[in-house]
Amino acid sequence: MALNREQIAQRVASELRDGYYVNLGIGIPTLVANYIPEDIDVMLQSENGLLGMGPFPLDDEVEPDLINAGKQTVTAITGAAYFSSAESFAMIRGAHVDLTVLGAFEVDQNGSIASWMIPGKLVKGMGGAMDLVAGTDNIVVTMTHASKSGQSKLLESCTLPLTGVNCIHKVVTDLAYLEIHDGAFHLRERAPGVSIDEIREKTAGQLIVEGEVPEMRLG
Amino acid sequence: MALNREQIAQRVASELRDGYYVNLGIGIPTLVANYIPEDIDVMLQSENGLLGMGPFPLDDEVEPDLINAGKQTVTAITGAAYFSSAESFAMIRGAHVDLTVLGAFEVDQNGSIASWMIPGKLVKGMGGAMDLVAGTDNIVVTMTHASKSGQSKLLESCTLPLTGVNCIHKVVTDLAYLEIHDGAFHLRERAPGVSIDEIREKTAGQLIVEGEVPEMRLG
Amino acid sequence: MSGFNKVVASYDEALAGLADGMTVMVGGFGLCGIPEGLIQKVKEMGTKDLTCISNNAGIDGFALGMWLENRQIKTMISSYVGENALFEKLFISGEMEVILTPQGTLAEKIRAGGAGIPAFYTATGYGTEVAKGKDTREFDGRNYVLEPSLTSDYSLVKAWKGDTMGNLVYRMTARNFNPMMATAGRITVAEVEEIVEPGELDPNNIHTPGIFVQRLIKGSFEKRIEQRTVRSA
Amino acid sequence: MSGFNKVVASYDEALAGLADGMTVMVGGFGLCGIPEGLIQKVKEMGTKDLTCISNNAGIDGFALGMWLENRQIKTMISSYVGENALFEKLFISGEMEVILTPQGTLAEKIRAGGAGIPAFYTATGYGTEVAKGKDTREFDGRNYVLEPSLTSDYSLVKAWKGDTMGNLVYRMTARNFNPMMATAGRITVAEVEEIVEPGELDPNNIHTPGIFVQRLIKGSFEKRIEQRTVRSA
Repeated sequence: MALNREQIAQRVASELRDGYYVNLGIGIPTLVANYIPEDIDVMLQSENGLLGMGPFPLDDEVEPDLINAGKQTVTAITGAAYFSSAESFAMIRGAHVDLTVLGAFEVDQNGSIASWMIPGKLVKGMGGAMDLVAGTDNIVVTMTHASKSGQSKLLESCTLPLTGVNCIHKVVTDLAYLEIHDGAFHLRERAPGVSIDEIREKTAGQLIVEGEVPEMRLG
Repeated sequence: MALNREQIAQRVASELRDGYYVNLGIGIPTLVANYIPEDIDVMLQSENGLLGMGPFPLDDEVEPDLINAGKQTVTAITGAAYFSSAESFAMIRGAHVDLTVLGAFEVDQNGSIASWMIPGKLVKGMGGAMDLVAGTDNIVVTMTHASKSGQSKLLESCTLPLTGVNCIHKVVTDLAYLEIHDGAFHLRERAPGVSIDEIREKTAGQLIVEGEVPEMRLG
Repeated sequence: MSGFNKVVASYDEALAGLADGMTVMVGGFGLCGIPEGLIQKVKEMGTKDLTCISNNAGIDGFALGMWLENRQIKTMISSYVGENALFEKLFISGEMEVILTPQGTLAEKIRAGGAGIPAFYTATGYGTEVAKGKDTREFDGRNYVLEPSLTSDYSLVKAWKGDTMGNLVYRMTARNFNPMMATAGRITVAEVEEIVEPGELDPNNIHTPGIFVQRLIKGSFEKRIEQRTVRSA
Repeated sequence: MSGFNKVVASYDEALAGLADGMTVMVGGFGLCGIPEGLIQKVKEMGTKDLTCISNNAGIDGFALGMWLENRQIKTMISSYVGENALFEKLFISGEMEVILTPQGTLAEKIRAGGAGIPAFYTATGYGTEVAKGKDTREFDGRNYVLEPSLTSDYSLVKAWKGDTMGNLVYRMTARNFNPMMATAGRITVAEVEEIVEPGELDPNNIHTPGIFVQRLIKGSFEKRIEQRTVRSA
């Protein structure tokens, strides 16, 4: 069965390692914070100027001066630091963040990603996404494998305006975990109960299936 | 009579204005701090990371963590701020300093300056001087008009490696105050008792003398 | 210190000289750390044809949303404008020019402007629409885009505390774009929650030294929250 | 926090992996704010053929002067080296390569290295020997030099206090080049006067966030003064 949002986040969480500095994008990526394995510690970076983001505040802890990149009220953990946007993106652009997780509209077999604009329809801006994909090699993209109408989001070539070129190597969808290299999607894991045929059918870009493809282990 | 070091500093001090942020170089420029007119306030910037430099410390106030760009122990005034070298030169390069005073070996009639190297003889490095001359339009160079052997330091064209090109507009020597523009030195003031002929004789670059040239008023 | 007293008594004085067609930077991330009183005053002044540089464009009816309603902005330079329906309308209709800029590039362009760096290379945006018409260059096998810096006629920033000499400190994530914008303004106006005497701020922990600040005013702040998000105890 | 405890127990551990031929940045301005114990340890290790990036080169017999005596430096990148007779000798004789770099350009090259900026333009040094062989370009009628950024294999920095997670604060003018170098090291080792627990440093006033620091050691410091200058009471 296809994964739900929480399960996608759970699968991404298994990419975390003890001591990682991590930037989580808006949407499903934010949920990853709920599934950090108990035996490891990670520090969350919020690009508006916070290293060491904690959980949402209790009702009486809400602080307008303390928000995350999604403009939600948050808290800071012990050992956190605040800094300017320039310093924040020095961290990001300078490759000091160990892992970035972000959503996308489309990803293609060359690792290009489109996530910020649908011409004539949606004009919100790229925020920090272009900097994030340029800043680290270790990026996980989370998205549904196909749109509600069944159109694949894993393409031969992105059709929407790009966020970055040749920068994505890992994708977790509701159907699979795939790696991107040498101009193709490599199927590494299937969502529990999802067939290779279904994944093949919903992947428009070149898909390479080698050997036995195990089911994901969640949690 | 030719000015002594203190008198040169005194003349430079009359270029100060209330509210100026000022960077004073090593040597004679440092002495300018002793002649700040009583009715104005200036803030001294030290490029190693201090805005609001105070006088030298009393013997029991000496603090190894608090030095100026000449590596001398100093103090900080009320309202001072410490910052990194990058931030310090952001101030300087970004033209936030109102006045820079620095020494030189040579200045030429096009406003180029040589102050950091005598090939084969002296290799100390440029420190912050190249940044300082690039960072503001308002620079006063202090120097003796000629070397001890009588060689002019106000030249048609600098002979030593340059610190900056076409950047100097004001020079205070032991003999005169001159402005540089349109490819010439313009004599504006004479040191008390110094003749125009002596200045003319010791100026190798093109010297323009227009009208009556008043004597400097010191202090 | 006479020459270093940056405090002004009124918003009129704080924004004296602001004129149609100027470039104005406005600090803040969303509604966090914005100079509320200065924004309100510019709305009242009705200054027009502004080039406005701000990470976001406020929300409908509040913050920079008021300048949009008033049609005061000719060109908007931002990284994210998703919170504002009127913005999208003005953008799509072509009534307002919009230059969408990646957030980190925007922050760095402003820092560069304040630091006398006319342009720098960044990998951000290479191969995307952001790089269109810009010089690119390879360093060490990777491609980069040349980004020119940004400066402003007026930078309107918000700080937590400021001393009378213009030294500023920010609080938590309300810092964001404010420190860089403070360095990049020909005239930087800081609106603060509290004005203190020189010496009350720790010289070791000044976020913006007073050299960058021309005018200082005590504001009052609503501090509206865009996304109040809480957990249960 | 297991994964975030940066504290090491010995200088051996602090400098593990440092090898001949590497690039090492060393913080400090003159003898102010230098990582004394780390410099001493590198001298004892005898690591050779180093490219050393530091604003100054110590004094004869102390600080980086020891690396000079030991002939450990192949290339030195500095802005000012006037305090050191041996330095001049090694430079003029050609035993050591020296790349003199304007102080502000040096600071900015290091900041750029840490911030993922491969190169930037600056007016500093245009028309001088510093610009030789470098690209130049005109922006708005003024000429600028393209300066590539600098990074290091190891950055050795000195801070006042550090918490176990690597968050650092500096004191007075002992800050100088340390914060930028901390960002530009593949491995950044911080030598501090005092190690404190997380939470003891004000999160609003961290000068170097722990993300930039890989190892932290408590040092002891002589804090020699180069130019003791006093006034009379």
